[in-house]
Amino acid sequence: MSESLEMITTSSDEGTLPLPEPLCREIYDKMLTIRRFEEAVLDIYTQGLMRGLAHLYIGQEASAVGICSALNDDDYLTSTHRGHGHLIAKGGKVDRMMAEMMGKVDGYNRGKGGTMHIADMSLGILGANGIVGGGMGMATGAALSGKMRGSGQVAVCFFGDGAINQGAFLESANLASIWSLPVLFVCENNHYGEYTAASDVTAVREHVAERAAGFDMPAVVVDGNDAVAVHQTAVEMVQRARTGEGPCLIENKTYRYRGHHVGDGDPEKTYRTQEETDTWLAKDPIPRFARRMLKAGMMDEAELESIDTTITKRVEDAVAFANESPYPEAGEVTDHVYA
Amino acid sequence: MSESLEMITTSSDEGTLPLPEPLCREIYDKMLTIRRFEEAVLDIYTQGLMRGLAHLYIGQEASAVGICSALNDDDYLTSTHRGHGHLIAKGGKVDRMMAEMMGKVDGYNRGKGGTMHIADMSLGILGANGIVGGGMGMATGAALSGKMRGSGQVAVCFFGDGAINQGAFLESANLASIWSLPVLFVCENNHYGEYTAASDVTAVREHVAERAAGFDMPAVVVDGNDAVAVHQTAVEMVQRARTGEGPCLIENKTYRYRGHHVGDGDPEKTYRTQEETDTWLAKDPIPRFARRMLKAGMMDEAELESIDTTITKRVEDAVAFANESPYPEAGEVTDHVYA
Amino acid sequence: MSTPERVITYGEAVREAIAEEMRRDETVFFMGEDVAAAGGVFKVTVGLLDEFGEDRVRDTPISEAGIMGAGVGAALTGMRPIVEIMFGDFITIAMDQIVNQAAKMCYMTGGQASCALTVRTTIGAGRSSAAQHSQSLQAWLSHIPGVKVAIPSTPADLKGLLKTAIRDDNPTVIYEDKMMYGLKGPVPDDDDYTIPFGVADIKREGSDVTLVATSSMVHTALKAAGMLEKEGVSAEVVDPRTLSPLDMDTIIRSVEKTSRAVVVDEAYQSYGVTGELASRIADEAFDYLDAPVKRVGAMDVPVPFSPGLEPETIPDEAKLVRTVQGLFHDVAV
Amino acid sequence: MSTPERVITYGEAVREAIAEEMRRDETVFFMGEDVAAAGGVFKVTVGLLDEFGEDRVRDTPISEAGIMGAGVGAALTGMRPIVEIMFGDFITIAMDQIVNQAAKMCYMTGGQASCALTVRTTIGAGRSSAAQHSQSLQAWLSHIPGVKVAIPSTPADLKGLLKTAIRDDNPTVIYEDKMMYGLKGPVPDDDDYTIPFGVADIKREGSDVTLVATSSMVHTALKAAGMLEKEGVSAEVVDPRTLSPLDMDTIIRSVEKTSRAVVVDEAYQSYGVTGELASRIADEAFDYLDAPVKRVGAMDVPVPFSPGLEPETIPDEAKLVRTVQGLFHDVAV
Ligand SMILES: Cc1ncc(C[n+]2csc(CCOP(=O)(O)OP(=O)(O)O)c2C)c(N)n1
Ligand SMILES: Cc1ncc(C[n+]2csc(CCOP(=O)(O)OP(=O)(O)O)c2C)c(N)n1
Ligand SMILES: [Mg+2]
Ligand SMILES: [Mg+2]
Repeated sequence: MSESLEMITTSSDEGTLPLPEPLCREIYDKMLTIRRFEEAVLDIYTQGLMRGLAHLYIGQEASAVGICSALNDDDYLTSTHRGHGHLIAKGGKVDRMMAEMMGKVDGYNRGKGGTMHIADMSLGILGANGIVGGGMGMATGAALSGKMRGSGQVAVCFFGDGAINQGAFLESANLASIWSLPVLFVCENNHYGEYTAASDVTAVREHVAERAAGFDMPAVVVDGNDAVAVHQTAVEMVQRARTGEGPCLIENKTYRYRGHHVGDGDPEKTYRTQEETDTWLAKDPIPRFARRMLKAGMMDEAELESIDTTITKRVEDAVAFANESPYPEAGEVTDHVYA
Repeated sequence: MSESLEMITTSSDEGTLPLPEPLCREIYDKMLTIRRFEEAVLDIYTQGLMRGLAHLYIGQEASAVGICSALNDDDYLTSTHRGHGHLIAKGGKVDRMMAEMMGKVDGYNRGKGGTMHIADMSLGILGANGIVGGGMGMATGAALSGKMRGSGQVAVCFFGDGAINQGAFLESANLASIWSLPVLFVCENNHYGEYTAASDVTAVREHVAERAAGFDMPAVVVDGNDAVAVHQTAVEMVQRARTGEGPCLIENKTYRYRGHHVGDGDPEKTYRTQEETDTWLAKDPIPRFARRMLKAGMMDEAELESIDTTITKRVEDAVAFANESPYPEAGEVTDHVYA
Repeated sequence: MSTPERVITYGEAVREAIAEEMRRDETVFFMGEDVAAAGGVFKVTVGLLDEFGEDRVRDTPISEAGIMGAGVGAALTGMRPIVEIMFGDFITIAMDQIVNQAAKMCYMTGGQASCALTVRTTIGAGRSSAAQHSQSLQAWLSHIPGVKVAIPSTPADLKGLLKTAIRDDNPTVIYEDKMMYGLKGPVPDDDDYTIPFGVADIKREGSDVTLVATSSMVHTALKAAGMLEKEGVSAEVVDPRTLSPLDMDTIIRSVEKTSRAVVVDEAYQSYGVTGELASRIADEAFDYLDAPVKRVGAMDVPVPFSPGLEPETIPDEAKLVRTVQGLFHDVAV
Repeated sequence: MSTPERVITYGEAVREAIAEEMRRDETVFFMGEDVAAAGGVFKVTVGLLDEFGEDRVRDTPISEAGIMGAGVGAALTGMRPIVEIMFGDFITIAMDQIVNQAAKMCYMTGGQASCALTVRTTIGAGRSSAAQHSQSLQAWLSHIPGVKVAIPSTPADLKGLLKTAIRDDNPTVIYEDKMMYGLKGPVPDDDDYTIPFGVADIKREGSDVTLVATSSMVHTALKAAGMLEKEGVSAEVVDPRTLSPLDMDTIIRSVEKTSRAVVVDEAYQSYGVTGELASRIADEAFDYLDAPVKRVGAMDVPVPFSPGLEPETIPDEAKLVRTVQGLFHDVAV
């Protein structure tokens, strides 16, 4: 990788935990919430309580939480088909999310959107998205809007390694750069788009982030399983964006431990190797962060366990809430076509 | 510009003319034919003999001719709204082109396409194109086809600085690169897209060619008013493509001496300065090439004049041919909707 | 008390509508290719940059999908963007952002989001612009729930509908006929003059046949009506003005009176606007019809460049008159 | 002599059609997202990679516009590409390449170019796939001259039409209903079995009403016909099979016999396929109709995710039966 591309690999595994304790606790809580939430989704899906497709975020938690912990409540975010993690990281409520998964009226979208379209406009979450690359233009527009209103808001655009091959990336990156818009393009490179390896379909020398240079935009390649590295990168880039220095591309290298969606078979028997998955499992962002908190003396094993119990309970309650919520009335079907 | 991007600026103005005389004669002939053809188009358009929009190639002749003189007859080419030069450079017949300009039945497309859609499939010319960026996918597909058939054909995709901001570029460049397709993406950077300066809407540090690196593709920035530099670059890149080494991006820096299209006013009074235009006029590719031929003793002033007379006559004949040709019969309107 | 009127062109109506709404609401802004400094390729937005500055009147790269996406994002976050797509043919590149994103955001989010995006684009053949610069693709977005579609035929309608579109909290698309930018007509001299969507306009009263016509075809229909009058046939010309929502009431009332209808629209005839309107008339006015509802659209061919061919493909008044005559003839036989 | 038949699924019909045509003609190749190694997200192209290798069965990047463009370019230069667009909703991203390029190349070049491109994509709601994975956008490309459109309802029709499409020198689009991939049916056991475009198929004979139905709605119509039979109403079910070209003769002959018609298609009803078909029936069979031609399409709403709402939006047999009953009722009154 050429230095002129101004890419740095940040890895903060060594050394002390350089973040304040309350922040670390929040990061840990959010990451574990995502993990437990996704496990519950797997569960309800397998039980037949949820229809559609469930794309789990398990394994990628440090990416969403590392980025969103650098944002303000009113900053914007666009998400993807694999969006549950982004939503929770930005503050989404697990009960209303879970109800939405099941198409219930108490869901964020009154059951009309489902897993791929959950939004919470009050938290700046402009929605998960069923179109690969579909959020890129929207994030750019949200950043433009913030800039025009002088609000200081930034927009984060999450997308996968597959989405970097959509023309929408070029057009959005170019627009954001010429207009110095406060948008962070965050590529979550989990190395596969569905069942196809990113390396087979993506022409770059080594990193997706290399594409940023062609848009006169800084890029950072980050160990996406390291919440600290992601967070620190995000803080710097958010600061940059907020002060009018424009967009950037962050590439979080990560891995999804599960298949593309629930029920599509065992990836290790088809398009990837057990060995590869094991390498990534060893870098699981959650125990990794836990170890660092333990080492820093911010927490002990007992507390880790009690946090897990609390979160697990919260997610169970969310499932119960969702189960109890009814489907929307048939008459609602024609509501909301127009505002 | 970073060296790691592997960009070189080739300028061959100094020194001797390093190409064989017959080739130089052909290059000169083609460039002057384009110039005289476009002047005639200006003329017929102004007289009201041609409808639609006429986008003149005047000033950019070295780009088309430099590239196409490195191609075989059966190589493919996709062109743009500003396509007359590309067609002539690839061997298009001026009489059938002129008839097409006027919508006549003896035109290349029986009058159905007009200036923005002229094609000569027998010469591998897949057509001018009314959609900015419209030819990028097609050129990539033609290269794929050549490669699959093992024909050794290459495809050249001409496009403007404006088109580099179409998502089609990203998708085509990526496809061509991962599949090592024999396609030359040739950006004719004439510094304006319609009435907007490329520098205002294009996020690059300095050169459009910088975008190639993000697709693991070599790029060359060339003095596009220097037919020799363009030709030499094309020869090298065609060779590369033909031997399976894949695509490249060539950026020919050039200028259109006229407006975006005939009749849209005086650019020097609105979006560009007389000073800038004068700088480029001093680099007019045709007299520049003529001077080098004179210097090399390949030609004398008298011959230059007689060549011009011949070409002027050929173009006048083309206009006469076009004028005499009838419009297609009304009944033809429903032909060719399907093959 | 009647509002004073001024005569302006269809193109000036665009400029006035945008300028008035930008003055009225600072969240309104305008972007597109060559729309600012150059004032647009059709010169209809000249002057806006001078009045409102670079922040609110933006020249964009040639990136239809990108600018439409940016429009959607801005609209979701409190702005009211107006995005110009120079030729309607280029909207093909921005369809995902309009159809999958803008049109569905309010519904998919259960009413949380609104998307006050206005898209302006052009339709219409007749300039030898050939197959990629002449299409009238209004049927596509009319098919999509969540988008509202207007197709004005006069300066007054354009101005009133565009102003309504900009104020609307939903994605709206205005199809402007590029051949009509020079067309003049009276417009009420009132900054707050708007026309509601979903209200058809009777452009000419008549009693024997209803011509339902859109955009430039309204003028073709008016010419045909003039010709028919000389033959003793009184034609009513109804302009739906918006395709979605569609004011069927006015159309049906007219057909109940005349018992005959022809629908004319400049797009490719098959699977276009005429099919929707004609099938609804044939159904909803079934008991009143004395003759089949006829459709007149463009030929189902790509628009040819040649001045010798292009006019063949576009509906004209002669064809309309023949079609109307056929309705009476058939019945008489 | 009758051709022996085998029972296969709608999905297997896809695979067989592609495999047979690839064996027959080495210029045929297939590309799309996850279509090769994984055999497609609907698993209908499993095995093709093994038989034909990576050169002819290609996994592509997620670049709908790019791969469609590459398909067009390959088709213009002697190949016969089949391009898969996984969900029909994503075709929004590739519209320029289909509509402005592929569809118009032959015409614009005055017959010089041909573009033997086959596009396969999906339609159909019913899986809680929500608004961006459930649309049935067949009306759009049916509107475009230069493209041929097929919409098969059975394994046999799918196989025969897809094979014809691959052999056709023009751009063709096959809309496959994603809910039907598991549907079984008999298919002639003949490598050269094809079905010409432009030939409708009477899926059930009847004498009282004609149900013109497309794709999965053919099965809905057949169910409705079964229910109607019990009430003494004999319904004929006509499947156009291709929307462009469209076999109106067969449809009109049926309506001349039955005097009543209902058109049913799963897409958004407004400005969709039903409008075109109904308006043509109402016109061309005007003198035979005893009741208005009715249309049944999906509700004009984005497809909702909730299992409590989605079924409301899709036409079902009960709705069809009610619509047919209305036709008789209206007339009786
Ligand atoms: C435009 C579009 N094309 C294809 C798809 C189907 N699809 C859904 S997810 C996916 C893979 C996306 O890969 P990536 O961007 O890497 O995200 P990941 O699933 O790995 O998080 C594909 C091809 C889609 N939803 N939208
Ligand atoms: C998709 C699309 N968008 C916009 C246009 C209108 N248009 C025609 S030429 C042009 C400028 C193109 O600029 P460039 O690519 O630099 O080519 P040049 O005219 O300078 O040769 C524009 C915007 C178009 N034809 N197609
Ligand atoms: Mg991925
Ligand atoms: Mg240019």
